[in-house]
This record gives sequence, C-alpha cells and structure tokens, in this order.
Amino acid sequence: PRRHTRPPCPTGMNWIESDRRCCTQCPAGTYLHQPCSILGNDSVCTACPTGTFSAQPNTFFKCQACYECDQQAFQSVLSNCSATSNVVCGCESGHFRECFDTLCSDFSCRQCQTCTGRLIQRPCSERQDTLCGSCKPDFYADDGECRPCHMSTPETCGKECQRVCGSSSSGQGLE
Amino acid sequence: TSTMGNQLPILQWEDKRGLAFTKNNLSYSSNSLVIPVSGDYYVYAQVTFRGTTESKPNSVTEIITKVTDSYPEPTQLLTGTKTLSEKGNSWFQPIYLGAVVSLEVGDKLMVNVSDIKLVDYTKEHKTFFGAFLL
Amino acid sequence: TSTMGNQLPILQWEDKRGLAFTKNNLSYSSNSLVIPVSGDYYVYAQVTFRGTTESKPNSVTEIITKVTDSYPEPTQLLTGTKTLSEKGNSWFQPIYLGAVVSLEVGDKLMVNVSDIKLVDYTKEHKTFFGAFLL
Amino acid sequence: TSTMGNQLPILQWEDKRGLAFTKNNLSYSSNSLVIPVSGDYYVYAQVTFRGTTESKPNSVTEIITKVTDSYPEPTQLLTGTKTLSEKGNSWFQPIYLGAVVSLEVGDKLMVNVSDIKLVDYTKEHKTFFGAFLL
Repeated sequence: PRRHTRPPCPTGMNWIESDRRCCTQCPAGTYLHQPCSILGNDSVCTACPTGTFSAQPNTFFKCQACYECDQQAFQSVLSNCSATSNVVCGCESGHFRECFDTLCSDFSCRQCQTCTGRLIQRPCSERQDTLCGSCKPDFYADDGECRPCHMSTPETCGKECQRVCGSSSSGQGLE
Repeated sequence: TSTMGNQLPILQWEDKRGLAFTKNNLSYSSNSLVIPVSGDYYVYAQVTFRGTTESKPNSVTEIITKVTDSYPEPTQLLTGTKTLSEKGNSWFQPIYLGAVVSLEVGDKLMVNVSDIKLVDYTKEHKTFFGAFLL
Repeated sequence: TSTMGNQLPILQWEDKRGLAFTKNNLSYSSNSLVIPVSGDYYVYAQVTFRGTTESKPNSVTEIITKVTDSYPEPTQLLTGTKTLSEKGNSWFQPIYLGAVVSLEVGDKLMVNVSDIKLVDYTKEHKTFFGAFLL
Repeated sequence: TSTMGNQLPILQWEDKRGLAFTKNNLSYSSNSLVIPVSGDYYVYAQVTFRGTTESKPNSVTEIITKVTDSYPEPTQLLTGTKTLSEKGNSWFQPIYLGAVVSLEVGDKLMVNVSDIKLVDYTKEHKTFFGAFLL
C-alpha cells in the first residue's frame, strides 16, 4: 500500500496535508482558521468560540466542545470551561465520587454517610465515603444502629451505658 | 421541553460546536434535521440514559420521528426501548438506532425520549444524532 | 418457522408495506435479501425481543447470516447476544447490529433469532433489517 | 495491552483473515485504522463483553478514539457505556456504536475498552470495527 510519505516538521509546526507543507501550530485557546500558504503568510489562528476549547498547541480546524457537569448526578463545577481547558467537575459538598471506570472520567456523586452516633474512622473525601467506627461514648449498639444511652432501658443497659443508665437506676434504688 | 401532540419529549441538539456539523444542505432548526433533497438516507441516533436508583424508571425509550408536510401526524421511523433492571446506586444505558428510510425534501427528523431528565447531555460522544444521503 | 440445518429460526420480513421497501434490484425472497451485484454492503438489523417473566430466557441472540452458492453452509456475519436480568413481569430488549461485509451477486442475507416467539413483530419501527451498497 | 496516556486499553484487530478486509487505502497499523483521504466517514464498532459473576464489573465501556497529528491528545469520538446487573453465573453484553465523523488524512481510529480481559474476541462476528467514506 502507498506509504504515507511526508517530511517530519520542525518543532512547533504540524504537517498540513491539504497544503502539503508544515505550518506553525496555533496556540492553545485557538484553532487553525487558515493554514499557511506558499505565499509565505503564516497560519491564521482564531480564538475558540464560547463553549469550546483547545488545551494544546494545534492545527485543528475546530476547537473541542466543552463537557458539562451532570447536575442530575449531584456534580458541581470545580472550574469552568475556558478557551484553553475543559470544564472540571467534582461533587457538591457532603458528597463523594463513585467512579464508573478506572479513569474515573465518568462518575456520580453520592451522599457521604453521617455516622449518626458513631465515631468517624475516616472522614468523607473526594473519592471515598465516610468510614464509620464503633459507637460514640454514651451510645450503645442496637441491631446495627447506635442509640443514645438515655434511650436504653434497665434491661438493655449494657456496660457502655453504665455511666448514664447505671447511675439513674442506682438513683432509683436510693429513693 | 417541547413535545408535539401525544409525542414524547423532543431532544435539542448542538449542530456547530465540537464534533457536531451539518453540510450538503442538511440543516438543523427547531430541534430537527431538515431534509434538503428527496432520497434514501441512513438515519441514526444514540441516546445514553442515566440516573440513580431513586430516578430509575421501568424502561427507557428512544424514537426517531419524521414530521412531513404531506401528513398531519409524526411518523415513528425507528424505536429502541428497553426495560431496566440495574440495582446499583446509579445506572446508565445507551440505545443506538440506525436504518435506511426514504425521505422527501422538507421532511423533518427528530429524536423523542421517554424522559428528558434521564438523558446524559454532558458529553457529545455519548448522545448523538445524524443522517447521510445514500 | 423455517430453519436451516442447525441454524436458529429465520425471521420473515415485510418488504413493501409501510416503511419497508426494496430498490436498486436488492430483492426479498424466501426470508432473504438477495444481493443483485457484488460489492461491499453496509448490512444492519435490529430485533426487539420482549416477553414476560415466565417466558424470560437466560439470553437472547440475533445473527445476520449469509447463504452463498459458493459454500454449502451459512456464514454468520454479525452476532448480537445478551444475557437478561430483568425482574419485572414484562421485559423488552433491542439488539442492533450493523457492519460492512463483502458480498457476491446472488448471496442471500437473513436474520436468525434465538426464539421467534420472543420477537416483537408488532411495530415496523422496532424490528427492522436492511442493506445498502457502498 | 497497549494504552496511551490516561486512556483505557486499546483493542487489537485482525485485518485480513475471515470477514476482515481493508480497501480503498484504508489501512490498519499499530491497532488503528489509518485514514487515507480527508472526508466524512461513517465509523462503527461493536464489542461483545462477557464474563462470569466473579469477574462482573459495575459497568462496561467502549470508546472509539481519534489520534491526529494536529492535536497532541486523543479525542473521544463515540462512547457506549452500560451498567451491568446480570445475576447468573455468566453474562454477556454487546455494545454497538456508529456515527459520521469528519476526519483528516493520516488520522488514526482505535477502539478502547474498560477491560480487555472481558472482551469476547473468540468470534469475528461478535466483535468488529470498521469505517467507510461517504
């Protein structure tokens, strides 16, 4: 098959097939409106229209369309799309990212656990949910939940609640 | 969201920026591709639906519809409809449709969806719509 | 239902009414599209499968097959096969296939499915089949 | 498995045997289709993913990507991504993508997938990739 024969271009220039010549790259934030020509005039670069960007020096005939942050997935805009960079999306506060692929280019934001009545073993972060620990002092474990000791009854008053319900029950005895 | 008669909501499209383009007089206006010359066209569209468990419907539907001056009601050309059974916190489901249809000059093509809030509009390479003359 | 050898059942198609048509000598006979001139064709088909929980198989399959005089057995050109996990009392699942294949004059194209009873044949815009010469 | 920058793994393809072919100077080299002449192309690919329950990820993704001399980073052209909810001991899921894109001579097209180990490469009619000039 016909090999793709063309000379390598110097740094900062790209081969333009339609003109069969190397032309100066357009800077990031612009695109190649008109290639350089045999008459010696240089590449004509035009700014990326709103809603588009080019993050690198290029000889593209169009800028790329900006992504949008997915409000339905509780995403928030970390940085807006500019002429030289795509939008960057994150999660609203109180949410963490649930990634769908190894690059985490697609993700949805899920609410961080609040660890009611529990110690926080690891706080919620950009990529991980809160890790809840054992029950807080003056709370007792009941069927996977942590309940405040003052809600416990003499029957359920375990050792973790001795300080609260232990003293109240002895108080009753003194009357 | 615009709808027509008892139609499902109609999607709006970007026709200039990024990967989007129109040429050979195939134009885009009021949410429709407008056919410039009669003939057989390969028409296609992909819609990526996505949502969370709370917003998960029983099914999602995408329809490519034709509106023509020669007939008062829209004609459904291609339909992709799928039940959902995802269980995770969030789900996503692409539906691709494509086929050859005979069209007349002035006919309008549009894409209807079961629920516009479930359409992933955030990236142009996930949801797209087009046609070309054979 | 007609089948061939150890093939899956072959779908029958409408080739004149509604959106269906054949032209450029591409003809339809005994459940097949018959190729009028050798060349590269974009061949495509969508089958919408549907059923109730009782009739839900583990998977559904659609195959575009070629039968040619130059070879005694059918050749599978394109296959779409998907496991099902729907739980609701009814389910539906579209499978779209499309690609370029090299065909000879007289070759016949057909669509086989895993279970003909599960094919939604009720609406022409849900289940369709076609080809065009590049 | 080859990858580029922060890309997903790139699929390798057979370009001569069986149903595979290249012509009209559309060539295949280093996992890419190389565009011989500038123009609008219909680009398509289907990947069939499959696995067992143990190897079942939350989702599978297929992306058709363009690499070009005129821009130092790859551009995602088409993306199909789907969450999985199958429960049986094995699952399989096809994703088809196809659309018209404007390409320049020398541009390279490739297919990236979320996990190459989950791609069914055993049958050429289940996983395929191609393009044709309009």
